[in-house]
Amino acid sequence: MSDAVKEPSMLLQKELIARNYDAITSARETGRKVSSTFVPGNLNELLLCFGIVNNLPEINAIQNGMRKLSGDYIMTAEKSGHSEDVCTYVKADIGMMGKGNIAPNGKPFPNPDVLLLSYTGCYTFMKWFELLREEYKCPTLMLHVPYEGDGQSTKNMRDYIVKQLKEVIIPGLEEVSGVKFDIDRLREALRNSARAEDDLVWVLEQGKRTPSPIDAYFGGVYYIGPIFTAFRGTTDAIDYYRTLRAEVQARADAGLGPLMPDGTTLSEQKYRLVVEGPPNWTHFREFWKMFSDEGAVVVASTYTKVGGMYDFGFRHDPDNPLESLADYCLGCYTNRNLPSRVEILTKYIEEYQADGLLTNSIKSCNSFSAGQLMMMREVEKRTGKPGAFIETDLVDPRYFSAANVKNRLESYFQMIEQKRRGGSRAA
Amino acid sequence: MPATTAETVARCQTLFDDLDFTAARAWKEAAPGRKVVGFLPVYAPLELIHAAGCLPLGIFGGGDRMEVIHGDAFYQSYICRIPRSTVELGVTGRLDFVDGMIFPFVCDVIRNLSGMWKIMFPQVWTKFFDTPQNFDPEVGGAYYIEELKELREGLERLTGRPITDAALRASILHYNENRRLVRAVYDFRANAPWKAPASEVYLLMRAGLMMPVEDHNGMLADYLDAAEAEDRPRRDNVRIAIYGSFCEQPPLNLIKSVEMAGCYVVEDDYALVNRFLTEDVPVDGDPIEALATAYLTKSVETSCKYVPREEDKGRFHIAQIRKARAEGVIYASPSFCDPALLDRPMIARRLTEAGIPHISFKYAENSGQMQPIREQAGTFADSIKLWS
Amino acid sequence: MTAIITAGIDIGSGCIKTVLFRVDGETVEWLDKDVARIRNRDPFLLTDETYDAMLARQGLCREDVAYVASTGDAEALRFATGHFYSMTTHGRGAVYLNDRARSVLDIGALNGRAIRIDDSGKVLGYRMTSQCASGSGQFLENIARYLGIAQDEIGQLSKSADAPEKVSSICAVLAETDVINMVSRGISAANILKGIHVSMATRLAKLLKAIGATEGVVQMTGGLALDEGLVAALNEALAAENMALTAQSHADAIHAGAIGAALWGAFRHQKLALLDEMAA
Amino acid sequence: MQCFIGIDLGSTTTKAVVMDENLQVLGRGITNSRSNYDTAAKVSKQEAMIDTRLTLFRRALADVPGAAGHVDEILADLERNFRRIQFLEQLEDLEATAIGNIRGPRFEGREAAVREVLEETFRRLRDKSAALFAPGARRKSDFFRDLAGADFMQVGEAVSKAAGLPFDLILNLYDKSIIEVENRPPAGEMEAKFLRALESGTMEAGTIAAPVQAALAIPLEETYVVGTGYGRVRLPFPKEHIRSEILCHGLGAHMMYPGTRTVLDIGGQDTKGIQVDPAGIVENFQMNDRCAAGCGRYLGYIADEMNMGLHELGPLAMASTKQVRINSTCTVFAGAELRDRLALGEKREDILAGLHRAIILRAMSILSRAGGVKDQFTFTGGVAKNEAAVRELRKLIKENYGDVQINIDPDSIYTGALGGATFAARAVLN
Ligand SMILES: Nc1ncnc2c1ncn2[C@@H]1O[C@H](COP(=O)(O)OP(=O)(O)O)[C@@H](O)[C@H]1O
Ligand SMILES: Nc1ncnc2c1ncn2[C@@H]1O[C@H](COP(=O)(O)OP(=O)(O)O)[C@@H](O)[C@H]1O
Ligand code: SF4
Ligand code: SF4
Ligand code: SF4
Repeated sequence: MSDAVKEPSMLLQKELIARNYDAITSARETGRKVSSTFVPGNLNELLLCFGIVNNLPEINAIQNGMRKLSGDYIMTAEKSGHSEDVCTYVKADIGMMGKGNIAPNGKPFPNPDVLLLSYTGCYTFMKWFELLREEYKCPTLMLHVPYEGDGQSTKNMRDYIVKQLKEVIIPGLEEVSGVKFDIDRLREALRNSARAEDDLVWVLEQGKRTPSPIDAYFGGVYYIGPIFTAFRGTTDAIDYYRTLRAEVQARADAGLGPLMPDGTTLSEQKYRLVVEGPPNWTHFREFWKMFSDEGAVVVASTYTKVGGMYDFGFRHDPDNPLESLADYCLGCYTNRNLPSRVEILTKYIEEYQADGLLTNSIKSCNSFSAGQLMMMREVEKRTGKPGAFIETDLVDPRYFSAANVKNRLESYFQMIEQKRRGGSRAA
Repeated sequence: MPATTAETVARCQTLFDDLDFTAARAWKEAAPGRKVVGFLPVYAPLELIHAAGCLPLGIFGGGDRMEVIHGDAFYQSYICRIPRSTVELGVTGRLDFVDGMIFPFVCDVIRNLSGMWKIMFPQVWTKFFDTPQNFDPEVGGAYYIEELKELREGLERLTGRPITDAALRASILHYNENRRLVRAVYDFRANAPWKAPASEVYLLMRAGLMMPVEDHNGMLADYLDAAEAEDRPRRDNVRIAIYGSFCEQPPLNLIKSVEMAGCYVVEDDYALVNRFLTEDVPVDGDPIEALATAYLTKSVETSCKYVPREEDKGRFHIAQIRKARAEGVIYASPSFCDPALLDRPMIARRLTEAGIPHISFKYAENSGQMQPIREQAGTFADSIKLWS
Repeated sequence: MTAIITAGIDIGSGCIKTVLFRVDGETVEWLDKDVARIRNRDPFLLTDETYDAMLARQGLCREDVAYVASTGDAEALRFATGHFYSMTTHGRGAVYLNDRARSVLDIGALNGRAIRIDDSGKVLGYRMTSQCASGSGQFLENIARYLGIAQDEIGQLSKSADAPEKVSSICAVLAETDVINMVSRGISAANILKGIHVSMATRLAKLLKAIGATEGVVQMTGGLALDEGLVAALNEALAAENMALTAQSHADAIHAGAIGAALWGAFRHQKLALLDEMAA
Repeated sequence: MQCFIGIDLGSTTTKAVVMDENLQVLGRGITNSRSNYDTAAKVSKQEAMIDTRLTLFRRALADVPGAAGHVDEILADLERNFRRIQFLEQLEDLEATAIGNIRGPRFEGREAAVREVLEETFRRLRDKSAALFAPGARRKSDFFRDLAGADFMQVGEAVSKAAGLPFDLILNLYDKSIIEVENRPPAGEMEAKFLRALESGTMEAGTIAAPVQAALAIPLEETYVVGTGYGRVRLPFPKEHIRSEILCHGLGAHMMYPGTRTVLDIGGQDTKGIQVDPAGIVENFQMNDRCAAGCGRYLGYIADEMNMGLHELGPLAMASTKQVRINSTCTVFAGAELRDRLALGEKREDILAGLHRAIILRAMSILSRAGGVKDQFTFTGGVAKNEAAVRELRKLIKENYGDVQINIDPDSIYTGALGGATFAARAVLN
């Protein structure tokens, strides 16, 4: 996204990411240990306690998707026997390995010292690390986070997670890093997390304004960057969110919409949408433009909740460190059952005064996608607002059919428009 | 006079073909207050359902005989078939007599289906049943015991009757017997596959998921006796194991096609629930704990279970293959099945290391074209025959 | 050991291929061959017709043939002595046509298969194209007809392309629309055909990689082996992928399956005779 | 007079509808969407204009005492003659083009023989054309490609066989030339053709010549054109003249049947389920995804495979007594599936019946996805012309949604264009 216009928060984020990649790729020289772990339910604060650098394969896949490398990686993985049908994040990751494992900064990734299998909200995580484990032969620590099948967490689930943290994860990380666990360090990190989380929630909630000063989907994926990845629990994240908040505040005060990559602000907002599902990364800009060209702004999205849901009140809690980590893992968006997801979406449509629900259904991701059609119908029924359904993929460029997506989006927008005008002048 | 194999198989076929579950409905009608509890693949503790006095009913999709109309409205084209045909069964009222549904942990598709069921059929007791992926008795075991207790309480609320430990022990005994007989059928087939064709054994197993375990035990014993006594022509087929089919089941025609193309199936993971626990569950001591321990220590390796140690991956499969003296493996998995397809490269690597020939292909429960299947299975059989 | 006559019959979805061999120990003599396009006829009746015509040409009758081996969609062929599956026979046929072949690409009207073999034609591994593919011979044939190009012109035209236009759809129906779009944008037939060849070649290279073919000669078999444009595109794709493979065709490539069947038939016949002798 | 035109550039066919300021349909035109979309749009519009003239003739003849009671006959006559003139013109063009294409190494040394075969073939085709356009004759298709093509296959094969030439050679010339001919919009003023048609009519030209000429003289003004359909982005129109095909189908169905609440449209490569409100405004819709399984083209492939016309599939399927179960509606493998079944000894009509059911089952899924079927239900798109598909649909709608009024208009294929024309009229009149 080199040619895009940037605000201070974006530059800050860019720098953070670059710094983390440098820390990862220089780990062998600096003697730091490297872990791989997933975004949902990631235990970044805990890793900080052991001085372990956090490398997130999903983020690498996204980076490779945006830089148009993923298509090639996916083909490489498929050539080595992976099925066309399975999650393309996994294949992009495995394909990247096959092609030298080069990080976005151009240097090779070191092999991880530990695979921290934070198994939250997605079945594929388990297989993904089983596959990596074959390759790296490094210790693999499984943290099994039960699914909230009945719509809430239970004491049994929480105890199970805490017990795993105590008996499996913490001893495992101690062994890998050679650092003794210090709960006060963890408390400190959690305190930092909570502060950044407050600002993040404030930013996301500005989508309730008209015009909305943020785009909670295309812009949102940037807003959640630091908190979902290697920076939660750091003061860097606190700084980032403070800066971001100031920018959003300034736009809100000026009655402006979100900043677009081309430097304009989307202030003429004809349609307000809630979006369910992850975005497509290989055609991210083109996809975004299909919305902004029509004056559509996303006021709330669920993708910005995959790495943790904060807008319903949860914060990391220094006073109950392990328990709060457990609650965090349990509460990630895809770990919630479908009735809960329907409720969340309904609430968003109402509270953010949206014109409707748009589902971007991702071929790769059963965790998100299986059941989305029913969710859409249910939300339509409850809110009376129309839904629309498009299908793309995360990082497989073969599954982005621009004409198809555009056709559906246009029809959807024209439909909302026509509805607004009512029957008399339906043109 | 005991039934001939043909008679038994015909009975099973009738049960298998019946998408209205007439037999299960009749069972429920036969006495007041009876409840039927459906369960999906792969594993659910049927002993608990049985001990609650309910009929555990296997809901394994609609196969290739069902016309799916509404099911497709719930699923995108890149999701496997079993949830859509299951939804079709639901919305067409074919499951209207089912009082409870258990959705065991297999993958995110069935996981999410549990939530859909709650929304679509609010009157049905619906339980997502999560099994632990940590196999330490102190950690995963403790969690699992609580989960089993929750399941037990749920069933008790459903029936309004407590499940006593004595009842549970009795049920475990029935299922131990069932497991023993199922193993006997598998052993018999591994010895004389021409006497127990894969399609027959499959029907026998599927039928067992639709009738009381006591009846199934009788049926299995009859079949074993009859099959032993019958003489059937033996063909120059190779012996193969089929893996990858633990959830969505292939159409019966596929199983027949594989055999037609020159393969005897001597081991498989179809309808795995009745072989999920590999040994008897002890009945002395606390029965819930016994079930939990059996799951943690004496259950099969399959794609929905984490394998904690890298070196153990695929070990179970290799042992089974050796035991059944299979000459090769067909890894046949449903299209779009992440568990099977993500596991496939790992299992394949282990098979290669062990020098066991293997091939793989995908199917859907309603696949119609068997030509590519015959061709692949046939070439595989040719190659083993000509060159092994 | 006396000389025997064996026949190989390959019933495909597009054509029926029939061959006749005389085998005497190590000496193999190819007597006759035939390709019949099915075009809406009953394949089994057509097989009877062409087979009998061939025997008549050779002055033989059905009883003179020691082993009739079928392959392809011919499990139900009544007069066959035995059936071998396509990959078994294409592997053997490829080695017969080219003893340097170590892998085979069989591309027929509907399916494509990649087969890895050893020097005796033994199958070491294979892959088939998945069901849903725009890379079938049938598709190419439809497009060519739409563009007004005869089958044997495709290859030359494709080779003359200067700016191949990629076909992106995986679905043949949608790909057809893509092609219509191209024509309307004024893309030349040569560039369109080459574009289709390129996308087929990419997929085929992927298949070859999947079976672990890394070096040596890839023998093309089946009807599309006769399409030199595809062969050229494949070689370009292999080079682009840095695969040390060379794809080669053969004028009789379409017969590979039938040849393989006839030869395995002879092998099997001798083995059975041996068993009979031992039994006697 | 003012004309409001909607053009629906579909994946297989392009349709145009002309409407007057009272929102009355004046004319409809259809053509193949082959290769050149501009041409397709132009041809369909021209066809619709021809149809418009016929409507104007009808209006003019209403006042002619001598024509009373014969208007239909006169118009049918006029149209048939007109079509035949057009057909012969195109046939002539095709012949000249094909002869011009006899060059290159393929024909070396055989040019004269090939030319003779072509000339003989075309001579016989011209002779047959009289029967093709005889009163009451049932034509296989409305498109020149199909009409000329079907006969060409038959006649050409026989002629080349007699001449000892491979038919492939001749077929290839046809393939090469038809596409060129199709991309040339019919030349010549249609007025002149109408006048010639008038002369060769059976009616005494004198009584009707004057009113027809008067109607011909009415100037037709292209007041506003709206484009829609799959290829709409390729139309040479400004953005505000383009509407999504979903909206057009919704509105078109509403114009035909104001009580419509649910629309099913099965086109060449997509199937849509649309819900509309009482004003024809779209409330919800679903389309098939990337896969074109079970759409109109599927029937096209089957027809090709069976060597039949699209019009003939439905009637054959209706003759079935025992439907075969078909699970895959993959368009590409339709032929393979068909052969598979034939090989198993199933009857053609039974397989066809199964195939039709499979298509409709898929459509039912899409309808279910779009929120089910409400009263009234309107079925549109090309496949609505297929009686076997319609029969299955009726059955399944009844089973799944009870007694719902089902509307099928004989001109249902024009629904999208009708919606477009309505949008065009509204843009100017409102
Ligand atoms: N000379 C040729 N050039 C290009 N393609 C050809 C040629 N001859 C035959 N084909 C193609 O080969 C296909 C038939 O190949 P074949 O291997 O016989 O297939 P199958 O076994 O499926 O019938 C047809 O689709 C046809 O288009
Ligand atoms: N007379 C007919 N009888 C049966 N089917 C027809 C007939 N005319 C057209 N069709 C079907 O309709 C399809 C085209 O429908 P249409 O609505 O024009 O699609 P599109 O708008 O995508 O071009 C064809 O593929 C064909 O299957
Ligand atoms: S399935 Fe979904 S949640 Fe899981 S790794 Fe893939 S994209 Fe992520
Ligand atoms: S078939 Fe596979 S993907 Fe589908 S529900 Fe079963 S385990 Fe999940
Ligand atoms: S219609 Fe196209 S996308 Fe669908 S299965 Fe067939 S080839 Fe694939």
